Amino acid sequence: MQIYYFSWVRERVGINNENIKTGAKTVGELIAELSSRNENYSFAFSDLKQIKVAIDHVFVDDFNYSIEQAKEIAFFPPVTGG
Amino acid sequence: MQIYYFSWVRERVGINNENIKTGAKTVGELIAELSSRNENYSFAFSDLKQIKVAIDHVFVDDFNYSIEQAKEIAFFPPVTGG
Amino acid sequence: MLSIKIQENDFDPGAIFNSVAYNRKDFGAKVLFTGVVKDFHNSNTIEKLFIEHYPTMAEKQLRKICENTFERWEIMEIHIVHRYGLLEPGDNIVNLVLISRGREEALEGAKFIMDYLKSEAPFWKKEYYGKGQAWVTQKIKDAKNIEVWEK
Amino acid sequence: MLSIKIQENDFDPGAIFNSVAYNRKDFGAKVLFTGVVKDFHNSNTIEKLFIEHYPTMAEKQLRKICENTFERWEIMEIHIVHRYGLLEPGDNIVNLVLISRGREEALEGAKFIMDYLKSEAPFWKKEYYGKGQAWVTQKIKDAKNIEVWEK
Repeated sequence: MQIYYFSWVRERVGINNENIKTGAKTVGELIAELSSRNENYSFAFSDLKQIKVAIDHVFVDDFNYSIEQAKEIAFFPPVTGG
Repeated sequence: MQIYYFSWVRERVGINNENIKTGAKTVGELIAELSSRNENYSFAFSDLKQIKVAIDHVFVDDFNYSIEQAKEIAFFPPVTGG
Repeated sequence: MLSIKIQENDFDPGAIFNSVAYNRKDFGAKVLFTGVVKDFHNSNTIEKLFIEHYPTMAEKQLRKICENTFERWEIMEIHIVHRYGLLEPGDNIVNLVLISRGREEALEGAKFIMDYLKSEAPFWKKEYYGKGQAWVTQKIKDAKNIEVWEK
Repeated sequence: MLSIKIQENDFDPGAIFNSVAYNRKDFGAKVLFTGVVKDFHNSNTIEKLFIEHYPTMAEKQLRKICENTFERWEIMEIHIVHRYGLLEPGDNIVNLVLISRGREEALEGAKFIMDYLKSEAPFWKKEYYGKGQAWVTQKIKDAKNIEVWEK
Protein backbone atom coordinates (compact mmCIF):
# COMPACT_ATOMS: atom_id res chain seq x y z
CA MET A 1 0.00 0.00 0.00
CA GLN A 2 1.39 3.34 -1.08
CA ILE A 3 0.99 6.24 1.35
CA TYR A 4 1.32 9.87 0.21
CA TYR A 5 1.69 12.94 2.38
CA PHE A 6 1.19 16.53 1.22
CA SER A 7 1.68 20.06 2.51
CA TRP A 8 2.42 20.33 6.24
CA VAL A 9 1.49 16.69 6.80
CA ARG A 10 4.37 15.83 4.50
CA GLU A 11 6.68 18.28 6.26
CA ARG A 12 5.82 16.91 9.69
CA VAL A 13 6.11 13.26 8.68
CA GLY A 14 9.34 14.12 6.90
CA ILE A 15 8.78 12.11 3.71
CA ASN A 16 6.67 12.45 0.54
CA ASN A 17 5.51 8.87 0.35
CA GLU A 18 6.23 5.36 1.50
CA ASN A 19 5.21 1.81 0.77
CA ILE A 20 3.90 0.04 3.84
CA LYS A 21 2.40 -3.23 4.92
CA THR A 22 -0.26 -2.87 7.55
CA GLY A 23 -2.83 -4.91 9.41
CA ALA A 24 -5.01 -1.81 9.79
CA LYS A 25 -8.47 -2.32 8.38
CA THR A 26 -9.76 1.26 8.45
CA VAL A 27 -8.44 4.75 7.87
CA GLY A 28 -8.59 5.36 11.63
CA GLU A 29 -6.61 2.22 12.42
CA LEU A 30 -3.96 3.19 9.88
CA ILE A 31 -3.64 6.68 11.37
CA ALA A 32 -3.31 5.17 14.86
CA GLU A 33 -0.62 2.80 13.61
CA LEU A 34 1.33 5.58 11.87
CA SER A 35 0.96 7.95 14.85
CA SER A 36 2.46 5.34 17.15
CA ARG A 37 5.67 5.17 15.12
CA ASN A 38 7.38 8.33 16.36
CA GLU A 39 6.96 12.01 17.21
CA ASN A 40 6.95 13.14 13.58
CA TYR A 41 3.94 11.00 12.74
CA SER A 42 2.12 11.74 16.00
CA PHE A 43 2.67 15.48 15.40
CA ALA A 44 1.40 15.19 11.80
CA PHE A 45 -1.77 13.45 12.96
CA SER A 46 -2.24 15.38 16.22
CA ASP A 47 -5.26 17.37 14.96
CA LEU A 48 -7.46 15.02 13.00
CA LYS A 49 -9.95 17.79 12.18
CA GLN A 50 -7.23 19.15 9.91
CA ILE A 51 -6.54 15.85 8.16
CA LYS A 52 -8.16 14.99 4.85
CA VAL A 53 -7.94 11.47 3.47
CA ALA A 54 -8.08 10.23 -0.11
CA ILE A 55 -8.23 6.55 -1.00
CA ASP A 56 -7.20 5.87 -4.59
CA HIS A 57 -7.71 9.58 -5.39
CA VAL A 58 -11.20 9.79 -3.90
CA PHE A 59 -11.99 11.80 -0.75
CA VAL A 60 -13.08 9.72 2.22
CA ASP A 61 -14.86 11.59 5.00
CA ASP A 62 -15.24 8.72 7.43
CA PHE A 63 -12.25 7.45 9.40
CA ASN A 64 -14.11 4.13 9.70
CA TYR A 65 -13.83 3.65 5.95
CA SER A 66 -12.24 0.34 5.00
CA ILE A 67 -8.75 0.44 3.47
CA GLU A 68 -8.64 -3.25 2.63
CA GLN A 69 -9.04 -2.63 -1.13
CA ALA A 70 -6.90 0.50 -1.15
CA LYS A 71 -3.80 0.78 -3.31
CA GLU A 72 -2.94 4.40 -2.56
CA ILE A 73 -3.85 6.42 0.51
CA ALA A 74 -3.06 10.13 0.86
CA PHE A 75 -3.11 12.35 3.93
CA PHE A 76 -3.14 16.12 3.67
CA PRO A 77 -4.68 19.30 5.15
CA PRO A 78 -7.72 21.06 3.63
CA VAL A 79 -6.84 22.20 0.12
CA THR A 80 -5.99 25.81 -0.72
CA GLY A 81 -5.44 25.98 -4.48
CA GLY A 82 -6.96 28.23 -7.08
CA MET B 1 -37.08 70.54 -26.56
CA GLN B 2 -35.19 67.81 -28.37
CA ILE B 3 -36.96 64.49 -28.85
CA TYR B 4 -35.05 61.31 -29.70
CA TYR B 5 -36.47 58.00 -30.91
CA PHE B 6 -34.64 54.69 -30.92
CA SER B 7 -35.09 51.15 -32.24
CA TRP B 8 -38.61 50.34 -33.53
CA VAL B 9 -40.00 53.54 -32.03
CA ARG B 10 -37.65 55.41 -34.35
CA GLU B 11 -38.61 53.20 -37.29
CA ARG B 12 -42.34 53.69 -36.68
CA VAL B 13 -42.10 57.44 -36.15
CA GLY B 14 -39.86 57.63 -39.20
CA ILE B 15 -37.23 60.06 -37.86
CA ASN B 16 -34.30 59.87 -35.42
CA ASN B 17 -34.99 63.11 -33.60
CA GLU B 18 -36.78 66.41 -33.81
CA ASN B 19 -36.92 69.73 -32.06
CA ILE B 20 -40.41 70.59 -30.88
CA LYS B 21 -42.31 73.21 -28.97
CA THR B 22 -45.03 71.81 -26.81
CA GLY B 23 -47.53 72.89 -24.23
CA ALA B 24 -47.46 69.39 -22.72
CA LYS B 25 -46.52 69.41 -19.04
CA THR B 26 -45.97 65.70 -18.46
CA VAL B 27 -44.55 62.73 -20.31
CA GLY B 28 -48.07 61.42 -20.79
CA GLU B 29 -49.32 64.69 -22.25
CA LEU B 30 -46.37 64.78 -24.65
CA ILE B 31 -47.07 61.22 -25.80
CA ALA B 32 -50.74 62.10 -26.32
CA GLU B 33 -49.77 65.15 -28.34
CA LEU B 34 -47.29 63.23 -30.50
CA SER B 35 -49.73 60.32 -31.01
CA SER B 36 -52.38 62.71 -32.31
CA ARG B 37 -50.10 63.90 -35.12
CA ASN B 38 -50.48 61.01 -37.53
CA GLU B 39 -50.58 57.23 -37.94
CA ASN B 40 -46.81 56.84 -37.63
CA TYR B 41 -46.74 58.39 -34.20
CA SER B 42 -49.91 56.71 -33.00
CA PHE B 43 -48.49 53.34 -34.14
CA ALA B 44 -45.18 54.04 -32.35
CA PHE B 45 -46.99 54.83 -29.10
CA SER B 46 -49.79 52.26 -29.46
CA ASP B 47 -48.45 49.93 -26.73
CA LEU B 48 -47.26 52.11 -23.88
CA LYS B 49 -46.12 49.08 -21.84
CA GLN B 50 -43.35 48.75 -24.42
CA ILE B 51 -42.28 52.40 -24.25
CA LYS B 52 -39.39 53.51 -22.03
CA VAL B 53 -38.78 57.20 -21.41
CA ALA B 54 -35.57 59.02 -20.55
CA ILE B 55 -35.50 62.71 -19.62
CA ASP B 56 -32.06 64.25 -19.99
CA HIS B 57 -30.54 60.72 -20.07
CA VAL B 58 -32.27 59.51 -16.92
CA PHE B 59 -34.98 56.82 -16.95
CA VAL B 60 -38.43 58.04 -15.92
CA ASP B 61 -40.92 55.36 -14.91
CA ASP B 62 -43.93 57.58 -14.36
CA PHE B 63 -45.82 59.05 -17.31
CA ASN B 64 -47.01 61.81 -14.92
CA TYR B 65 -43.44 63.01 -14.60
CA SER B 66 -43.05 66.72 -15.41
CA ILE B 67 -41.20 67.63 -18.61
CA GLU B 68 -41.15 71.36 -17.94
CA GLN B 69 -37.41 71.39 -17.12
CA ALA B 70 -36.53 68.82 -19.78
CA LYS B 71 -34.05 69.61 -22.54
CA GLU B 72 -33.92 66.16 -24.14
CA ILE B 73 -36.57 63.45 -24.05
CA ALA B 74 -36.05 60.00 -25.54
CA PHE B 75 -38.58 57.28 -26.33
CA PHE B 76 -37.52 53.70 -26.97
CA PRO B 77 -38.44 50.06 -26.27
CA PRO B 78 -36.89 48.01 -23.43
CA VAL B 79 -33.15 47.76 -24.01
CA THR B 80 -31.49 44.61 -25.40
CA GLY B 81 -27.75 45.27 -25.43
CA GLY B 82 -24.87 43.26 -24.01
CA MET C 1 -10.06 52.76 -12.15
CA LEU C 2 -12.92 52.85 -14.60
CA SER C 3 -12.76 52.72 -18.39
CA ILE C 4 -15.84 52.80 -20.63
CA LYS C 5 -15.62 52.70 -24.40
CA ILE C 6 -18.53 52.65 -26.82
CA GLN C 7 -17.24 52.08 -30.31
CA GLU C 8 -18.04 50.71 -33.75
CA ASN C 9 -14.63 49.08 -34.22
CA ASP C 10 -13.78 45.57 -33.14
CA PHE C 11 -11.61 44.94 -30.09
CA ASP C 12 -9.25 42.16 -28.98
CA PRO C 13 -10.58 40.60 -25.75
CA GLY C 14 -7.38 38.72 -24.89
CA ALA C 15 -5.15 41.73 -25.52
CA ILE C 16 -7.39 43.97 -23.39
CA PHE C 17 -7.44 41.38 -20.62
CA ASN C 18 -3.65 41.08 -20.58
CA SER C 19 -3.18 44.85 -20.60
CA VAL C 20 -5.48 45.50 -17.61
CA ALA C 21 -3.51 45.89 -14.36
CA TYR C 22 -0.38 44.75 -16.16
CA ASN C 23 1.92 46.21 -13.50
CA ARG C 24 -0.25 45.65 -10.43
CA LYS C 25 0.51 42.89 -7.96
CA ASP C 26 -2.14 43.71 -5.38
CA PHE C 27 -5.04 41.81 -6.91
CA GLY C 28 -5.81 38.10 -6.84
CA ALA C 29 -8.66 37.72 -9.30
CA LYS C 30 -9.18 38.94 -12.84
CA VAL C 31 -12.37 38.23 -14.73
CA LEU C 32 -13.29 38.73 -18.37
CA PHE C 33 -16.74 38.46 -19.87
CA THR C 34 -17.09 38.73 -23.64
CA GLY C 35 -20.47 38.75 -25.36
CA VAL C 36 -20.42 37.41 -28.92
CA VAL C 37 -22.94 37.42 -31.80
CA LYS C 38 -24.60 33.99 -31.98
CA ASP C 39 -25.39 32.43 -35.34
CA PHE C 40 -28.96 31.62 -34.36
CA HIS C 41 -31.61 32.85 -31.97
CA ASN C 42 -35.07 31.38 -31.32
CA SER C 43 -34.40 28.93 -34.18
CA ASN C 44 -33.71 31.71 -36.70
CA THR C 45 -30.39 31.75 -38.50
CA ILE C 46 -28.77 35.12 -38.00
CA GLU C 47 -26.87 36.69 -40.86
CA LYS C 48 -26.29 40.14 -39.40
CA LEU C 49 -26.86 41.84 -36.07
CA PHE C 50 -27.40 45.60 -35.95
CA ILE C 51 -26.78 47.34 -32.63
CA GLU C 52 -28.25 50.78 -32.13
CA HIS C 53 -27.49 52.93 -29.09
CA TYR C 54 -28.21 56.26 -27.43
CA PRO C 55 -24.65 57.59 -27.13
CA THR C 56 -24.73 60.12 -24.27
CA MET C 57 -27.13 58.09 -22.16
CA ALA C 58 -25.36 54.78 -22.83
CA GLU C 59 -22.12 56.11 -21.42
CA LYS C 60 -23.85 57.69 -18.42
CA GLN C 61 -25.76 54.51 -17.64
CA LEU C 62 -22.66 52.30 -17.89
CA ARG C 63 -20.83 54.71 -15.60
CA LYS C 64 -23.67 54.63 -13.08
CA ILE C 65 -23.78 50.83 -13.12
CA CYS C 66 -20.01 50.65 -12.54
CA GLU C 67 -20.14 53.19 -9.71
CA ASN C 68 -22.81 51.07 -8.04
CA THR C 69 -20.55 48.05 -8.51
CA PHE C 70 -17.61 49.81 -6.85
CA GLU C 71 -19.87 50.74 -3.93
CA ARG C 72 -21.14 47.21 -3.52
CA TRP C 73 -17.93 45.18 -3.80
CA GLU C 74 -14.23 45.77 -3.27
CA ILE C 75 -13.46 45.83 -6.94
CA MET C 76 -10.35 47.70 -8.03
CA GLU C 77 -10.80 48.22 -11.77
CA ILE C 78 -13.59 47.88 -14.33
CA HIS C 79 -13.00 48.10 -18.08
CA ILE C 80 -15.97 47.98 -20.47
CA VAL C 81 -16.14 48.11 -24.24
CA HIS C 82 -19.49 47.94 -26.03
CA ARG C 83 -19.83 47.97 -29.80
CA TYR C 84 -22.56 49.34 -32.02
CA GLY C 85 -23.23 49.07 -35.75
CA LEU C 86 -23.62 46.10 -38.07
CA LEU C 87 -22.03 42.86 -36.83
CA GLU C 88 -21.88 39.23 -37.92
CA PRO C 89 -22.05 35.91 -36.04
CA GLY C 90 -18.82 35.36 -34.15
CA ASP C 91 -18.18 39.10 -33.77
CA ASN C 92 -17.50 40.58 -30.34
CA ILE C 93 -20.28 42.73 -28.87
CA VAL C 94 -19.26 43.59 -25.33
CA ASN C 95 -16.15 43.17 -23.21
CA LEU C 96 -15.92 43.48 -19.44
CA VAL C 97 -12.77 43.10 -17.34
CA LEU C 98 -12.72 43.39 -13.54
CA ILE C 99 -9.98 42.90 -10.96
CA SER C 100 -10.35 42.40 -7.22
CA ARG C 101 -8.47 40.81 -4.34
CA GLY C 102 -10.76 37.81 -3.99
CA ARG C 103 -12.50 35.79 -6.68
CA GLU C 104 -16.03 36.32 -5.43
CA GLU C 105 -16.12 40.08 -5.84
CA ALA C 106 -14.95 39.95 -9.45
CA LEU C 107 -17.34 37.14 -10.44
CA GLU C 108 -20.34 38.67 -8.64
CA GLY C 109 -19.45 42.10 -9.98
CA ALA C 110 -19.33 40.76 -13.54
CA LYS C 111 -22.80 39.26 -13.15
CA PHE C 112 -24.11 42.48 -11.58
CA ILE C 113 -22.76 44.67 -14.38
CA MET C 114 -24.01 42.39 -17.16
CA ASP C 115 -27.46 42.10 -15.52
CA TYR C 116 -27.81 45.88 -15.27
CA LEU C 117 -26.31 46.48 -18.69
CA LYS C 118 -28.95 44.12 -20.13
CA SER C 119 -31.79 46.08 -18.57
CA GLU C 120 -30.59 49.67 -18.14
CA ALA C 121 -28.04 50.50 -20.82
CA PRO C 122 -29.69 51.97 -23.94
CA PHE C 123 -28.58 49.55 -26.65
CA TRP C 124 -30.97 47.70 -28.97
CA LYS C 125 -30.33 44.70 -31.21
CA LYS C 126 -31.96 43.99 -34.54
CA GLU C 127 -31.45 40.58 -36.08
CA TYR C 128 -31.28 40.06 -39.85
CA TYR C 129 -32.26 36.59 -41.04
CA GLY C 130 -32.10 35.03 -44.50
CA LYS C 131 -35.60 36.39 -44.92
CA GLY C 132 -36.78 39.22 -42.75
CA GLN C 133 -35.52 40.97 -39.70
CA ALA C 134 -36.68 41.63 -36.15
CA TRP C 135 -35.82 43.74 -33.15
CA VAL C 136 -34.78 41.55 -30.24
CA THR C 137 -37.27 41.68 -27.36
CA GLN C 138 -36.11 41.92 -23.78
CA LYS C 139 -36.22 38.64 -21.90
CA ILE C 140 -38.47 38.50 -18.86
CA LYS C 141 -35.55 36.78 -17.11
CA ASP C 142 -33.37 39.86 -17.70
CA ALA C 143 -35.87 42.08 -15.90
CA LYS C 144 -36.12 39.54 -13.06
CA ASN C 145 -32.34 39.49 -12.57
CA ILE C 146 -32.43 43.15 -11.60
CA GLU C 147 -35.19 42.58 -9.06
CA VAL C 148 -32.98 40.08 -7.25
CA TRP C 149 -30.16 42.64 -6.94
CA GLU C 150 -32.55 45.38 -5.78
CA LYS C 151 -33.65 43.34 -2.75
CA MET D 1 -15.07 20.04 -24.88
CA LEU D 2 -12.96 19.80 -21.78
CA SER D 3 -9.28 20.65 -21.41
CA ILE D 4 -7.39 20.36 -18.11
CA LYS D 5 -3.72 21.20 -17.79
CA ILE D 6 -1.66 21.09 -14.63
CA GLN D 7 1.75 22.56 -15.29
CA GLU D 8 4.74 24.34 -13.77
CA ASN D 9 5.17 26.72 -16.73
CA ASP D 10 3.46 30.07 -17.03
CA PHE D 11 0.57 30.57 -19.44
CA ASP D 12 -0.86 33.52 -21.37
CA PRO D 13 -4.46 34.13 -20.24
CA GLY D 14 -5.37 36.46 -23.11
CA ALA D 15 -3.92 34.15 -25.75
CA ILE D 16 -5.72 31.13 -24.29
CA PHE D 17 -8.98 33.09 -24.15
CA ASN D 18 -8.70 34.16 -27.77
CA SER D 19 -7.85 30.64 -28.94
CA VAL D 20 -10.83 28.97 -27.24
CA ALA D 21 -13.72 28.41 -29.66
CA TYR D 22 -11.91 30.49 -32.25
CA ASN D 23 -13.97 29.11 -35.11
CA ARG D 24 -17.28 28.61 -33.33
CA LYS D 25 -20.20 30.94 -33.90
CA ASP D 26 -22.80 29.12 -31.84
CA PHE D 27 -21.98 30.62 -28.45
CA GLY D 28 -22.90 34.02 -27.02
CA ALA D 29 -20.86 34.23 -23.82
CA LYS D 30 -17.21 33.60 -23.06
CA VAL D 31 -15.85 33.97 -19.56
CA LEU D 32 -12.28 33.96 -18.27
CA PHE D 33 -11.23 33.78 -14.66
CA THR D 34 -7.53 34.15 -13.85
CA GLY D 35 -6.18 33.73 -10.33
CA VAL D 36 -2.99 35.70 -9.64
CA VAL D 37 -0.44 35.70 -6.79
CA LYS D 38 -1.14 38.70 -4.51
CA ASP D 39 1.72 40.64 -2.99
CA PHE D 40 0.27 40.49 0.50
CA HIS D 41 -2.07 38.31 2.51
CA ASN D 42 -3.34 38.85 6.07
CA SER D 43 -1.00 41.88 6.27
CA ASN D 44 2.09 39.84 5.41
CA THR D 45 4.18 40.84 2.42
CA ILE D 46 4.54 37.83 0.15
CA GLU D 47 7.85 37.27 -1.59
CA LYS D 48 7.18 33.81 -3.00
CA LEU D 49 4.28 31.42 -3.22
CA PHE D 50 4.89 27.69 -3.42
CA ILE D 51 2.09 25.53 -4.81
CA GLU D 52 2.16 21.83 -4.10
CA HIS D 53 -0.26 19.36 -5.65
CA TYR D 54 -1.25 15.70 -5.80
CA PRO D 55 -0.92 15.12 -9.54
CA THR D 56 -3.18 12.15 -10.33
CA MET D 57 -5.89 13.19 -7.91
CA ALA D 58 -5.77 16.88 -8.92
CA GLU D 59 -6.54 16.02 -12.52
CA LYS D 60 -9.29 13.57 -11.53
CA GLN D 61 -10.91 16.08 -9.20
CA LEU D 62 -10.84 18.89 -11.76
CA ARG D 63 -12.38 16.54 -14.31
CA LYS D 64 -15.12 15.55 -11.87
CA ILE D 65 -15.88 19.18 -11.05
CA CYS D 66 -16.12 20.04 -14.76
CA GLU D 67 -18.35 17.04 -15.49
CA ASN D 68 -20.69 18.21 -12.74
CA THR D 69 -20.64 21.68 -14.30
CA PHE D 70 -21.59 20.30 -17.73
CA GLU D 71 -24.46 18.39 -16.09
CA ARG D 72 -25.73 21.44 -14.25
CA TRP D 73 -25.55 24.11 -16.97
CA GLU D 74 -25.60 24.21 -20.74
CA ILE D 75 -21.93 24.99 -21.00
CA MET D 76 -20.17 24.05 -24.23
CA GLU D 77 -16.48 24.15 -23.37
CA ILE D 78 -14.33 24.37 -20.26
CA HIS D 79 -10.57 24.98 -20.34
CA ILE D 80 -8.57 24.93 -17.11
CA VAL D 81 -4.87 25.48 -16.45
CA HIS D 82 -3.50 25.26 -12.90
CA ARG D 83 0.14 25.87 -12.07
CA TYR D 84 2.32 24.37 -9.36
CA GLY D 85 5.82 25.21 -8.15
CA LEU D 86 7.42 28.40 -6.90
CA LEU D 87 5.70 31.62 -8.00
CA GLU D 88 6.00 35.33 -7.31
CA PRO D 89 3.46 38.14 -6.80
CA GLY D 90 1.80 38.98 -10.10
CA ASP D 91 2.29 35.46 -11.46
CA ASN D 92 -0.65 33.56 -12.87
CA ILE D 93 -1.92 30.62 -10.78
CA VAL D 94 -5.08 29.35 -12.42
CA ASN D 95 -6.93 30.01 -15.65
CA LEU D 96 -10.50 29.06 -16.45
CA VAL D 97 -12.33 29.69 -19.73
CA LEU D 98 -15.95 28.71 -20.36
CA ILE D 99 -18.30 29.28 -23.27
CA SER D 100 -22.08 29.00 -23.35
CA ARG D 101 -25.03 30.37 -25.28
CA GLY D 102 -26.22 32.72 -22.54
CA ARG D 103 -24.19 34.80 -20.10
CA GLU D 104 -25.65 33.32 -16.94
CA GLU D 105 -24.48 29.75 -17.49
CA ALA D 106 -20.88 30.79 -18.11
CA LEU D 107 -20.73 33.17 -15.13
CA GLU D 108 -22.45 30.76 -12.75
CA GLY D 109 -20.35 27.89 -14.05
CA ALA D 110 -17.16 29.86 -13.44
CA LYS D 111 -18.18 30.51 -9.84
CA PHE D 112 -19.15 26.84 -9.38
CA ILE D 113 -15.84 25.55 -10.71
CA MET D 114 -13.75 27.98 -8.69
CA ASP D 115 -15.73 27.24 -5.52
CA TYR D 116 -15.21 23.49 -5.91
CA LEU D 117 -11.62 23.87 -7.02
CA LYS D 118 -10.98 25.85 -3.82
CA SER D 119 -12.35 23.08 -1.64
CA GLU D 120 -11.90 19.81 -3.52
CA ALA D 121 -8.87 20.04 -5.80
CA PRO D 122 -5.69 18.85 -4.04
CA PHE D 123 -3.44 21.92 -4.30
CA TRP D 124 -1.81 23.63 -1.31
CA LYS D 125 -0.18 27.04 -1.06
CA LYS D 126 2.75 28.02 1.13
CA GLU D 127 3.58 31.68 1.48
CA TYR D 128 7.14 32.92 1.94
CA TYR D 129 7.47 36.27 3.69
CA GLY D 130 10.53 38.42 4.33
CA LYS D 131 10.87 36.48 7.55
CA GLY D 132 9.24 33.11 7.84
CA GLN D 133 6.77 31.11 5.86
CA ALA D 134 3.36 29.58 6.39
CA TRP D 135 0.96 27.19 4.73
CA VAL D 136 -2.24 28.96 3.73
CA THR D 137 -5.24 27.77 5.73
CA GLN D 138 -8.59 27.12 4.06
CA LYS D 139 -11.11 29.91 4.52
CA ILE D 140 -14.32 29.00 6.34
CA LYS D 141 -16.10 30.94 3.58
CA ASP D 142 -14.68 28.56 0.96
CA ALA D 143 -16.21 25.57 2.72
CA LYS D 144 -19.52 27.43 3.07
CA ASN D 145 -19.64 28.20 -0.67
CA ILE D 146 -19.82 24.49 -1.40
CA GLU D 147 -22.67 23.96 1.03
CA VAL D 148 -24.76 26.49 -0.90
CA TRP D 149 -24.24 24.57 -4.16
CA GLU D 150 -25.04 21.23 -2.51
CA LYS D 151 -28.51 22.41 -1.47
